[in-house]
Amino acid sequence: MSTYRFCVSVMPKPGILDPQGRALEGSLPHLGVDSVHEVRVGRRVELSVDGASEGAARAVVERLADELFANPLIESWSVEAMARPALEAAR
Amino acid sequence: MSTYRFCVSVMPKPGILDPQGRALEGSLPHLGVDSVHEVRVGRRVELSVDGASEGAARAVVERLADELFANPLIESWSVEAMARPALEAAR
Amino acid sequence: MKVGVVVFPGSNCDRDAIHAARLAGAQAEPLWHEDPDLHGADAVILPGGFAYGDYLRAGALARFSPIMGSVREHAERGGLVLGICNGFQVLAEAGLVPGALLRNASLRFEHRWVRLTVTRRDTAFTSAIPPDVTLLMPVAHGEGCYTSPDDKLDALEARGGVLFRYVGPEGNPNGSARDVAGVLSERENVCGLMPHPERASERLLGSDDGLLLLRSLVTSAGQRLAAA
Amino acid sequence: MTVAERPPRPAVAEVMHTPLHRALGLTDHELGVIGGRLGRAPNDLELAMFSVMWSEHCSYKSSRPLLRTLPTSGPGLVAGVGENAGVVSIGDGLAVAFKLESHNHPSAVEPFQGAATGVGGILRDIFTMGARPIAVLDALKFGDPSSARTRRLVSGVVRGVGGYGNCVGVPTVGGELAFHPSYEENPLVNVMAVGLLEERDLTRAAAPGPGNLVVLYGSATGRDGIGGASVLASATFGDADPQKRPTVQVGDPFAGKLLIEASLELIERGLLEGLQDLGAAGITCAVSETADRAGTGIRLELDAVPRRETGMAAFEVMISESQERMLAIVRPDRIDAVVEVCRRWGLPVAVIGRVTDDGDVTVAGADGVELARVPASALTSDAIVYEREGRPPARSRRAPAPGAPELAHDGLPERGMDPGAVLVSLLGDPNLASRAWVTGRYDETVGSDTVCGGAHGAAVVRIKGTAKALVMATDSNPRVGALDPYLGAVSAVAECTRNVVITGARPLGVTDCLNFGDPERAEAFWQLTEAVRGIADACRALGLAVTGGNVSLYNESAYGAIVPTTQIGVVGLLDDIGRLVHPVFRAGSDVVALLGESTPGLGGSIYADHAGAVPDDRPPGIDLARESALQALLLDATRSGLLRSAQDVGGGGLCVALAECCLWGGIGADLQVTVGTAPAVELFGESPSRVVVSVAPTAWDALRSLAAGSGIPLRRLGLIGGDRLRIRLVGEGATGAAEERGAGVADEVDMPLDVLRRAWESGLPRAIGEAG
Ligand SMILES: Nc1ncnc2c1ncn2[C@@H]1O[C@H](COP(=O)(O)OP(=O)(O)O)[C@@H](O)[C@H]1O
Ligand SMILES: [Mg+2]
Repeated sequence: MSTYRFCVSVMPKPGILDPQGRALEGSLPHLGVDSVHEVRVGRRVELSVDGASEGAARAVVERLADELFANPLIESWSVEAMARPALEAAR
Repeated sequence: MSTYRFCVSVMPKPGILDPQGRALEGSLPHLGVDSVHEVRVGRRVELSVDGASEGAARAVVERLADELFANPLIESWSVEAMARPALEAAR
Repeated sequence: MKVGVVVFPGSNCDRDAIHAARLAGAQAEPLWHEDPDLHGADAVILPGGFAYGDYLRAGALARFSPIMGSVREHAERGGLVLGICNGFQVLAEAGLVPGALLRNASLRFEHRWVRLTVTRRDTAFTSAIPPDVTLLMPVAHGEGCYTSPDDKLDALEARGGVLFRYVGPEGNPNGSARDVAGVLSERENVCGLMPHPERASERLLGSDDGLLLLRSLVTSAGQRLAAA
Repeated sequence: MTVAERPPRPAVAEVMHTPLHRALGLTDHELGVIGGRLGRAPNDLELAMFSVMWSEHCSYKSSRPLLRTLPTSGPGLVAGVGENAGVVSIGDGLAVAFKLESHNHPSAVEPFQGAATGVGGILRDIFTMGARPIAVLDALKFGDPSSARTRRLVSGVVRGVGGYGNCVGVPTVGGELAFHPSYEENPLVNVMAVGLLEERDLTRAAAPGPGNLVVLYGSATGRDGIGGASVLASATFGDADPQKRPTVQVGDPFAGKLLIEASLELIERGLLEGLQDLGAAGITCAVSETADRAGTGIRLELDAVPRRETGMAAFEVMISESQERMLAIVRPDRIDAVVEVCRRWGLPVAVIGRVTDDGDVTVAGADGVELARVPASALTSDAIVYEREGRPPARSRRAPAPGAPELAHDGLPERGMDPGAVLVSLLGDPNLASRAWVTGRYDETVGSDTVCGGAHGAAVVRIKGTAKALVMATDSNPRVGALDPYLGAVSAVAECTRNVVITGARPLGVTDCLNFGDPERAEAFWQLTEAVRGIADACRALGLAVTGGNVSLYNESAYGAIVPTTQIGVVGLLDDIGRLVHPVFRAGSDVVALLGESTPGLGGSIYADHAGAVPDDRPPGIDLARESALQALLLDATRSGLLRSAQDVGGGGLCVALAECCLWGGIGADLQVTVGTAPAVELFGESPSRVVVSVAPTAWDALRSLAAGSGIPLRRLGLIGGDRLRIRLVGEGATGAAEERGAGVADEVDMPLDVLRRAWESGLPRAIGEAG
């Protein structure tokens, strides 16, 4: 049994309105920035999973991403293994 | 002049309260999952930047991450170049 | 005595703040966020609402509005600034008051009437509040959980920078550290609080305790004006 | 309307081999009629435009003949049915705009966004009239509160309503929350909005003046909400990538707030000739309706429409339901000023066409190529209408079954039920318990005008600068509607107006939202017909006009149709806020009394759910003349300052009403109620036209003579005081009678307020699993 750390990226699906990204982009001129475009804002979830193998742990994460972290109607997700626990536990 | 796409990850600093991560973790037993711990929830911002070089473009992103995307009191950030514009234009 | 109420895109208590500031005896006018001119305002209110939709983090985008440079200069000159709810979040993001406001511990938007104790009466924001009075006001926010590292909180308390605290059975609505509801800047001329004094400025609406706070502000600004 | 409330459409794969019009939801007959209207066959783009405009949601093709039977004119009405919202004048140059609207189907699919865009949509209807939205009320219906589905829906919908309303800064001051198994798969999200305007700012949704510019401002147009029509893409363009065609609209309350401010500024400065919000059927609906209302035409330059995405097909632009957009009609010499205002508020703005005099909606593509030309009237006022057939169900509960004995008793003593225990369980019923868990998610004080919010009774919002206040309520009676859709509608109108009247306010008008099943089924259509007849009868009896409303049909799932649900909204005017009467008990030794009397029947009551009352029981009937007299009496009594409090007797009956008066006032009462052979009818029955009042002892005689003069029964119940609610039962159905039957149960309610409060406060969170 080992512990694996993953991060899940949850982003608004292409074509779905992203009000946050839009408002952010709209405020950039106030910072004197005009070279930035196509801003999209999503969520990032980092988590540690105990499992017999990385594959088994990843399967748990994928299930959670699909059922819990993302709203499949408007968001898409992807999972990445992280090198090591990036952050110390902080409950 | 080229366009580069980056993603910025913004996570709550260690030790800073992360009520979202806690709530997510708390809801896992209902899903029959008990192998997951140290859940942290943050933000992910994807953006395209026009610049003379990737370095120049990244500098803009780092400035934005530092001044805007993250609040240094409570959050830390990191920047990654993305292989290609992951999403089509969506303004 | 002139109060300027900043209107950011997404502010939604600007009209309430103007109305209440007038009840408190001030001349009150809106200030447009893209116009850096304060138009002679003796005190500035950053009102509640959802500036830029509160997207990213509450207050994060608004603090870059052109007017914020002038608000900062006004504060650096010792001018009075009051940030209410979203206005508090903008002040915190801009570093004009210490700390940060996280999502409510409940992860929900909370609207309720709360009671505040006032730790000091010797400030520009509390001078008209009678001793031993607690203030009844509504809160209405999703990100009002006041946070700061412990050592900074200690320092803040030590210098009397915690001006309002949640008390009583209504309790702390958002999980704020040490029940902090409102804080003062180091120079004590900038104040941010989550509850809404402007909505508690008429008995008809449930309380006029908030008017005491606004009257303090108006009186203090008037005195500073006379002294100048 | 906000986005289409529509029945599910066939999946793309299924329709690849069906004729295009059928895939778009049009029948062969309808295709023929379209050909007749055009004098030729429609092309694909035109077909798409017809398919969205001739949907039930836009055309009211099933309900239009029924709606014509409603009383729609009344004193002070300055805009009524046919406009985006009803508008009634309230003096001082002011007027109030209000309307109810549904967002049921989108909320079932994605509760958060569905509810949020529902609020956004009804707010647009209000400010389109030139009114500043000042209040929102949300009427929500869900299935079993303990099911996982319901919990997910409740949480999403409540977050959605709050997420939008809180952000735009319009207080959510009231509403309704009900649970009934028939809503399990098909929740109802009805939202009412109220706005205030200077009468001179009243704006019409019309496109007058050929030569005027057609201006689109607000959010850019994306592929939102065109899922149903995406068959067009597969049929025409061979591209059915579902990823590209999101059916879920995402609301942007921030953009919504900017839209409100920009629109009101444009109107106040007199820069607009007409204004129309964009909702279902998007640009197609907005241009055809505005042109048709003015008897003009509109020529659109499609490429001028600002887009959020690239590669959008013409039909996608024409029927997109992207949120937060408005269509304005502008004189050419004012366009610069209009553009300046929109820019200042950070909103994209574009001239997308011109008003013409030919009566057609013309869509021009690149280089002026004509892509579509359809008479505006063919899409709107002259859309197809059906005279559907209605048939009552074989077994209606309206009348007692032949030979059944009149109900003589109700099972309360027989079952050994202690009325105090029944009261506690009713107060904790999720249909009756405190709504604080919901209302605490809503900003109800923003605007600094809320005198009474959603905690109890009707909402009261004062009007700054005057002594006036608006009183608003929304009600429905689906349990009764399930047994008798006519009575369900009548009693909803009666209850809603009564809730407004007991504050001392005079009702200004009625808005309604009709939530029903598939009108192509004879029984569902009969229910709809009965409900409309009920609204019409009740409004006529009470002297009120229907000022506008909404129809949501096809509320069905695999488990059947929802119970017929007539949602009613009423706004009233209180001339002097100083005379506002609250529902709560105020002062010790005030006299408590009941106006009106209870009539038999426990059918449709919450008590019946708890006690499993006699299965075939009817709901109590309503006498509209009596109701009208009661309301007149209440207005008299409040005008002369007689009443210290007034509370409607509604769900849970008299005992629950009395408990609420005590709980909300924080003071007990010592009372006595005479019960006949059916004590539960008296204590927990929900017969209408009853009000609990309290008066100062010195005012008792005056109230008695007022009541006597109006023929309304008045019964003295006892006195306010203490920290318990004590209700002693006397009369035929009391002690002796119960003991004879060997039950030996308590003949009184005697409960500390604390116990009642705990039950009432914990009921909802517990039911939906949010306790603690
Ligand atoms: N049940 C109803 N009772 C009264 N009026 C109704 C009802 N349903 C719809 N209406 C009226 O029909 C018109 C069209 O309604 P709708 O298409 O929902 O308008 P909108 O697009 O402005 O929301 C409106 O004036 C509305 O008030
Ligand atoms: Mg409309």
